Amino acid sequence: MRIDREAQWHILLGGALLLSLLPIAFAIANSFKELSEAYNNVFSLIPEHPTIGNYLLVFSRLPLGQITANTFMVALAATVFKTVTSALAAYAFVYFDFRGKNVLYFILISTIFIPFTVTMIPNYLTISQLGFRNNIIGVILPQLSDATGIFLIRQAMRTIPRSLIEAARIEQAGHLKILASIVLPLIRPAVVSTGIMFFINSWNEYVWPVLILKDKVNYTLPLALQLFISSEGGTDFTIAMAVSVITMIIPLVLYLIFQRYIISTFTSSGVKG
Amino acid sequence: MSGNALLAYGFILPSLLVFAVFMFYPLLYTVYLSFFEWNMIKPVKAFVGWGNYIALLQDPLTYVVLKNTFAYIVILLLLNCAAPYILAFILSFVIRRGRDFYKSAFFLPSVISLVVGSILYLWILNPISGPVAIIAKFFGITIPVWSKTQGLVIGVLSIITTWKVFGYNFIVLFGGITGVPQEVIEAAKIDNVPLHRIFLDIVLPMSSATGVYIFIMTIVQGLQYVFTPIKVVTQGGPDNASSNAIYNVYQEGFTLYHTGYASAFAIVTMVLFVVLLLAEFKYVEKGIYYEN
Amino acid sequence: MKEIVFENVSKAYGKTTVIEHLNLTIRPGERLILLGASGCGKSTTLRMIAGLEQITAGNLYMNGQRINDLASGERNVSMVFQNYALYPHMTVADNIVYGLKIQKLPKEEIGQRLQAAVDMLELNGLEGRKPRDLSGGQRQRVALARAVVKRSDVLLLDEPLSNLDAQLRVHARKELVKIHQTYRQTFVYVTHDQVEAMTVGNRIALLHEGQLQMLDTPANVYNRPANVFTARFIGSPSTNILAAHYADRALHIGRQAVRLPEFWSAFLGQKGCRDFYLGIRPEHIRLERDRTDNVFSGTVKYIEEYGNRCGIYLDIEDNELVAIGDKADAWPGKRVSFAIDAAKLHVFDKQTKENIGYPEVYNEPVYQYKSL
Amino acid sequence: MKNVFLKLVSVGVLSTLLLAGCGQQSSPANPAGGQKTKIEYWHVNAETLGGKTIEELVKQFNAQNSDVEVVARYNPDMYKGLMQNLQAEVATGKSPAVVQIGWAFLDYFSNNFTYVEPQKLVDSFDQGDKTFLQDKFLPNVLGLAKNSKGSQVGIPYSLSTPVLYINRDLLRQAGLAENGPKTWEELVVFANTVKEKTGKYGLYIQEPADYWAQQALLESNGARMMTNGKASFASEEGIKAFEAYADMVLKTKSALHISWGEGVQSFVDGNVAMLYTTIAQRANVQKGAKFDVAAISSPAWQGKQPRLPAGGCFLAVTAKSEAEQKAAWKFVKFLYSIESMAAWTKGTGYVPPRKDVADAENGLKSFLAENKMMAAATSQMAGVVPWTSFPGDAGLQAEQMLLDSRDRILSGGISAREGLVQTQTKINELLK
Repeated sequence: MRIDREAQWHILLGGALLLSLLPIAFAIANSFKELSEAYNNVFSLIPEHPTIGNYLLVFSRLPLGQITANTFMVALAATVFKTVTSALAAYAFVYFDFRGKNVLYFILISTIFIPFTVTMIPNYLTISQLGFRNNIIGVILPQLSDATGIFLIRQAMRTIPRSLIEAARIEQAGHLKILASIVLPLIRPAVVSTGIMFFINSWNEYVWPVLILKDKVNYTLPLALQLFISSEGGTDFTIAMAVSVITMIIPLVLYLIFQRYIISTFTSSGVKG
Repeated sequence: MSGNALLAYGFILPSLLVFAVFMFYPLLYTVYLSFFEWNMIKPVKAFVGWGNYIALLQDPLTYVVLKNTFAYIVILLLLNCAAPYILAFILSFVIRRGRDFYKSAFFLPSVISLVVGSILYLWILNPISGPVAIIAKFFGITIPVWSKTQGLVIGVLSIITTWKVFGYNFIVLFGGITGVPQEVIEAAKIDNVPLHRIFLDIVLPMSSATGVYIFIMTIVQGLQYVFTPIKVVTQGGPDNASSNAIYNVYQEGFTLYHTGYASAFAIVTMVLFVVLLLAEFKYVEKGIYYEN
Repeated sequence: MKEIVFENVSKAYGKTTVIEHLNLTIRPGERLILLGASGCGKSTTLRMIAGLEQITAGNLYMNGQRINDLASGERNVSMVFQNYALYPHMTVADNIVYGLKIQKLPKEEIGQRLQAAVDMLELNGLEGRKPRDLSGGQRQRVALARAVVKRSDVLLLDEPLSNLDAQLRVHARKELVKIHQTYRQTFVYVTHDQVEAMTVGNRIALLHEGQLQMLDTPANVYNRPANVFTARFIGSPSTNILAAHYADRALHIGRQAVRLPEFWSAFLGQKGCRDFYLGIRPEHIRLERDRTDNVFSGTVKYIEEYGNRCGIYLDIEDNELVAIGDKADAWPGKRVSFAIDAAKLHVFDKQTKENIGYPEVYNEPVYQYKSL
Repeated sequence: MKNVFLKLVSVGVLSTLLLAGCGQQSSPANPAGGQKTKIEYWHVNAETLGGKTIEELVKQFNAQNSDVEVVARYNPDMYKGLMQNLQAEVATGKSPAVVQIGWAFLDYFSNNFTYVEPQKLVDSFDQGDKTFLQDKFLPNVLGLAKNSKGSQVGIPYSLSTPVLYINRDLLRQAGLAENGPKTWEELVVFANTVKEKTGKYGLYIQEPADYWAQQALLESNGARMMTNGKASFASEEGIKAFEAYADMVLKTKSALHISWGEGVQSFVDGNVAMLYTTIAQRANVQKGAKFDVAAISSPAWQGKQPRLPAGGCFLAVTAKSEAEQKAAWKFVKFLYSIESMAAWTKGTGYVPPRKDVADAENGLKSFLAENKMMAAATSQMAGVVPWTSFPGDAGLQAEQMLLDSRDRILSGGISAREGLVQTQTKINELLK
């Protein structure tokens, strides 16, 4: 019976979905609990004695506006810069023929395979020498050397028939014009989804900012979290959850608003080898 | 050099500049450091030649870490490549209702920070008093102390990573799979081809370009993603059972301050990854079905 | 061979109804054409037989067994898709025998069937190629081969020729009939092309907006259209439909009137019919050079060249009428007289738009031209 | 062609502007004139561990001093994290002025970083108060911050000792004395009884990425982590103590082998009867527990004296220029005032290292009277010994080996005896 079969799938999918969404509900619920309730009834999704005390405390202890602004700027700058440079480079790799093209592409793409720990120490020294430590520029800069954008956008560009570009060349259009007015609109889903991925990754970046940022006013949101986590003094779980919720709320809300667009963008961007 | 070539380099230049400063230079510097014994602050770096590499090869810990790395790769491939692949297939061709809802919902956790996820899961999976343990207890099951159990700890840390990575991989794979025309699947259904054969014989090969991308990304980025839960949850323990190649470099470099040794280890890790890259070029660029 | 019966079948997507109370019996071993304009529900009907669409209401039977919930694979049907749906990563041979391999047929059997299909569809030498290296006609034949090797009871064809150029299509039509004569499967064939329908079909089921308009042989569909829609749909140029009025033994169109032959007047009088739609095929209108009495007259608007004949578009009492005729007789602006073949008249009820029938005398085939 | 280059350049300029725009607002505000010495104070105090107190103390100090401005910088991941940052900072040629150094890093720090001994600071900048150190600190406490070469690296600041938190409700339920065990032997019986009677766990001993609590366990049985610069913990006493611990985990399953956070969580939500961990967790335990909770002093083994490694940190001055050193000393001395010390204890739960804070009216007198749990820690100060920090550059690796062996023993991979002996041998090889 087909209907039953479909129902079975829905049960399975629903279960999987629950597993992936419950932690979020769990975080939100516990952020409104008092610590003792969280310890003793971690389970309930509706706090017995709801309190916004955790949030008030976080707001009083952190310049949250500043921190959110920092996070935004880091993510936005990284996203814009990476998307623009990736599109430019990808265009050159697809539509130009020049000596060393394949070697250069190979080298750039190979960097995807370099673990961040390889470049961590020297980059730390570089950023310090440039005077960008404890500065969000120091957080942004090393992120920019990311070849995934070049890869993804190049793959998308390869699906555009060459004849389109040739037609534009006959019209005497310059390459930047072709890139901006023909190529990018055609591969918009791939570019936008790459940008969204950049934004999300940058927003949540943790390891590197921990090394670079020192002052609360320069923090990004994921760093704010570890202000409330201490092995020795214990982690105030409910406060940590409040900060977690604050950290995820903006990407979450943005996602919920634009989910239709984001999902269709991602699915139609299709990484075509 | 022709004008066109110059122009091409002009297009690549912005990327190249950043890469030169924050990728190639540090890479070379790390190679350089790998031949020294140094702790980042000693005024003199002691040249040891291949010493770090030899020490690395002789250290039994290296093999533990590599074995763990391999275990992570296998588990991550199952959870973050195979599983989302199958899910994307089910959503594309098996079920008829609720597709859009599932797509949105499964993607949702991937916008959230992995640090947040790690802390959440540390509580949720607390084997004594977390919700999972409470439910298990209700059914008379005792959850093993995973954070201190060899083998299990890798699985659980991978699951935490999966929570974050799954959505992105899933949606990209979904995009790849939707490139397979509905009629092709219907043709197979009419021929009474079982679902698993449709997946293996038709969908997998026809979406392999996307599949290989996710496959490679799962290995390369998955191992780096796992770093966060390792650092937040276990610090590589128990007895290095959850450490992987990436974490071990961090541990050696930033906890024990064996900068030279850590550099050597990082280089070895990178070489392993590059071997994977060569495989990628061999398979992605050839023998893969392209739509065009 | 299997009989397929639709019993009050409806199909809806959400609130949109695509098929409404369809009752249709497909006889074993016949070539049934599902004909209609795009969006009429013909593909949906076909896909319901294939099990690719769920049935919203009603019953679908195959050989007496209700198959509403039977999975596609268990219906023993094969299908040729409009875009062929070949497996792009498999060779021609693999494409053809993939289903057989899944059925775990013996190797020799598979080899034999493959060879037979390859021979019949003239695919020799192409077995090792991938679909993207084939021409459109070759792909179409691979798709056919894939469908026939299965030796299923029912072969479903969803506009299988629409992606071919005109010449190939003529060839392919013959090939399809040949295949049918070889295997004698029940063919259910979806097309929007009436020529295909007429040439390939034993019977035609004409669909419009989810409703079956007519189910009959190609000749009857052409000669005895059940309703205005059918009359209009079949034939090119389309059947002229004119609002007409019967009074005083004469047929009135606007202010013009022409006397009706006796058997028509008797028939209409018997039916009590005064206002109706008149259906006249363009080929059944004859321009009159000399005769001016008891004929209609109109003005030539423009002329469409067909090569051997031409279509002459006339304006008669603000109705447009097209006649097939000789160019020499007309030019735009000319006032012409024309006669209508009384034996080829179709009369439709004004409300229901159903054919009201024909006088007794026409129940025998009428070959003689009888003008009004 | 030129057109294209122009556009390219403008793209570059635009992105640079964008980046620069981001940077502007984060540049620090300059002080309004004057010769202010700006110094950095690096600490590890998260919000749950006195982060707020640090902020208040610094604010107070800055308000009182017009010539010095202190900037407090939090370092995540405790002393290890601070050490990482310090390492990286020094690698670029800079240095904060005052840093908190965890006891385990005493030797590593003194071997690798430049610091100014406190007495030297007193001599240079505080002629009027030459005997400050001798007057205000107990010699055994001051000695905690002496490295293996005998140099006074800094002044003890945060002092913590392990105490035993008990869930009295659970103990009563198991028919045990509600005031908890006095010796480790008793504690073993308690733990096993709880397990038998209630099915819940008896004990959790903290297992962070250090060996602190285990050192207390071993040394309170007469073992010594290190003798004459060599590891010596695998003595019979040490082995006996660890065996008893491992037996609880592996044989009677009355003790938990789990990570620190999970262990504390399990105690606070009532699944474990006794929790052996630092006094610094007091606030967290008190805030979270819904049962009758108490803290008692660390037990010793029968007939032995407790030996409790000091946890927490000392303050070291790493300022480079004389002006900075002077400012640093001024700040350090402020931190050691009775009022500051009292605020520090209240905010963190650490035990004050200075002599006369506990009894002073402007100190902790009323606070201690109200917070009975603190008494468990303040009353055991006589048993405080240095937290063993293995000498030399390999010291940190030696500590890591201890952690690995702890995991191996407690997961049943190796016997306590074998594990300790092996690890001792390996560490001594490493230390050669």
